[in-house]
Amino acid sequence: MNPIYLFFHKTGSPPWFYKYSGKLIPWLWALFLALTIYGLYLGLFVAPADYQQGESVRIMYLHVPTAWMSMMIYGLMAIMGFIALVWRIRIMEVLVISSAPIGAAFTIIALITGSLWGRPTWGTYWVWDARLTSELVLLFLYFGVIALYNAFDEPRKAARAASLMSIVGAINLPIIYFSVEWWNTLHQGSSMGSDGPGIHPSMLLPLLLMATATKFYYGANLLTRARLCLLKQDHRKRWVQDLLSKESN
Amino acid sequence: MSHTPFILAAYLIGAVVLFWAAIAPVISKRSLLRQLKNRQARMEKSQ
Amino acid sequence: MSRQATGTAFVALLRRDFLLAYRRRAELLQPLVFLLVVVTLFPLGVGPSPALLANIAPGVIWIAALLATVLSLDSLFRSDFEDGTLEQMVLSGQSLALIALARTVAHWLVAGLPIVLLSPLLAMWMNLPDEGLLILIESLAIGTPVLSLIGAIGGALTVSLKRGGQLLSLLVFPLYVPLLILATSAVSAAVVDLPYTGQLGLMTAGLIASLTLAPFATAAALKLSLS
Amino acid sequence: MENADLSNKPHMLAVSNLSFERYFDRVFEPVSFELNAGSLLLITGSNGCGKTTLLRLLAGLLEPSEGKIHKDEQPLYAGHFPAIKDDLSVQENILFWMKFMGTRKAGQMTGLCEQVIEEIGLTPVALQEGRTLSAGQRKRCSLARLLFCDESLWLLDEPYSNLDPQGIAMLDRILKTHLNAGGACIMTTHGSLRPEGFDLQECHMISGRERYAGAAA
Repeated sequence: MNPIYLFFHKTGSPPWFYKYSGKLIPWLWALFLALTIYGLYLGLFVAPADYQQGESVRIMYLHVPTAWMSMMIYGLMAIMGFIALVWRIRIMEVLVISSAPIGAAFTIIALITGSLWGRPTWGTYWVWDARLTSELVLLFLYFGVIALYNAFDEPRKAARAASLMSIVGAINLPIIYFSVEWWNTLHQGSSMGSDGPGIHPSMLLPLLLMATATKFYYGANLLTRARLCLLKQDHRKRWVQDLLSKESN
Repeated sequence: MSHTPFILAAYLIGAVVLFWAAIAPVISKRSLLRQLKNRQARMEKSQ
Repeated sequence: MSRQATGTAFVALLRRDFLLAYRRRAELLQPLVFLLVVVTLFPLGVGPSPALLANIAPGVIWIAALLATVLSLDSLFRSDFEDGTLEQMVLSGQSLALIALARTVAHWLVAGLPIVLLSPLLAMWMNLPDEGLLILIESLAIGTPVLSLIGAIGGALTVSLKRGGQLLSLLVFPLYVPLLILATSAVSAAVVDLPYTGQLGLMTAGLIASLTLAPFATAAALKLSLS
Repeated sequence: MENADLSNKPHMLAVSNLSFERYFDRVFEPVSFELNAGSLLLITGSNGCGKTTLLRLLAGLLEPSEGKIHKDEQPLYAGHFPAIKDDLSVQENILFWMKFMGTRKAGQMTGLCEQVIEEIGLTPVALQEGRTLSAGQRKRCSLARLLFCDESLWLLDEPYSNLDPQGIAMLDRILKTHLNAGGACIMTTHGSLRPEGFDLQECHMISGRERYAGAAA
């Protein structure tokens, strides 16, 4: 067997993945917390308020990173789904399935923080603003993938169906975003441009810090959920039995 | 009209959702392990 | 094992679908009656004032067309799946994407085309100005095949599920958003004599894209549902 | 891979420690056998031991979780479902499949169709719609596929079920001509109905359902 295939084969074996991802998770959580604390400190206390919107722009440090994450995770699900479908690598299927709830969580946060951010300037909690509407459609895409996974009873088949749906969804995602953007300018004149033409340099640093922090959060949460999924699926297999006996005594 | 309540609400809700999404797998893993251990214990007793 | 040109298989499948559709004529009317019902609900709901109806006419007609198509999508592969025909088709060696395309074309001719033909009646009910009628028919003629093509992917994914119906609509509605936006804005632009060729052009691009890509996704979904 | 020498032997089909996992549990213990032209393999085993799963694996509908299948060409699979549309008559059904599968003699399609319906003994009901057929007639209709398709490897899932004595005799006749012509066949059966007068290999399948004994990783 050539080395690359061997590597995939080895990392593909559940016990190997379970052990080494377990070691990685604490570091990811630590990095996430450190970056978040530093980023929030800068964002909430050091960075200046926006000259137009005043203080409410500080919500940007949560809204923008989570919005980016919601799109990035869906794209990642499509890529992992493609690999899972073509090479039938079980770990990839588990990663696709474990990413979906995290992506949905980020989308929900992006939606809520977006409407809270707009409230002072718009006067209402919900305006059919281009970005919020696309986030809402993205949330339906996530619910579609999750519902499709739960509709099948055989886990491997369910994972492949969810992977195929995330690929189809990801291909349509940019088209949805552009058409909603275009639809918004059609009905409401120029878009509100809530985060202003140029971001003040001192606002940029906390934004980037928070963006990287959310990525570590995704990494840690994804691995935790993937390990749980593996345990649930392989509970009859020997490596889980050994794990249990090793842990209990 | 000060914006602080909105900022606080946004970060609070964000924190709650992120915290719950992170804790959910840990809790269900703990209950799964407990369940598997009981089943294994019952298996050994019955043999 | 000699496999005749896939063209004859395509034609054989289309002819069989027409025969089946003819044998079940009554069932063909259901999505169309549903279409008429949904459109008549709007004047009852928002009030009969002609100006208001004319304003929301493109959106209402298109949303009704969308709902009617999704309603008829569930049975697209279901009967073939349950009596084993789909299994034999997959094993026959004919390209599965071609089979998916044949089924989708048959579905469009049976469910999509009648919507296009009924649209003048709907336009009259919704008091759509005359300038918009031609563009409405054009947009439906371009759009309904896309509804069937993308819907076929959802239909193939949920064919092996018992309650696949609601899940199918949850899967395909987000994918219909761009089409709905373009179509309704084309008709509204035509009504106020604004240029609409851009929207129709993009819809045609969408049609060509889904015509070439969707059958392969549907084929993959069918193979997956059979496994 | 260890079974590299499978491909050069003149086998119609060669399977080495094949298995399939459903719900992360082996459906059946790994199976290995070879099948050469002109032979019939009978697969026996209790209900739920994965006979149909094995046939679907060989047909290519399922991907094996372990082991390898080496086959020369796509086999013909006649499963539980007869692939008959209820709204079409028997003749229309068979004509459709002949056109779809692209049989050689496109010219005398109807002539061949009459002959096939004659051989499976459904001439009296040829024009009746599918939904009016009994289980036995449906089974005969699904066996019609064996007559006009030219695949040399057949996968038959409990072909004798629902067949009356004449049907069983008919199937034996079709099977004999197929095997003599150099074809091969894999057949599953759970009951007492077994083909007589054939030199057949047998492969007994054991279900993989060991509940909590540590199944191999």
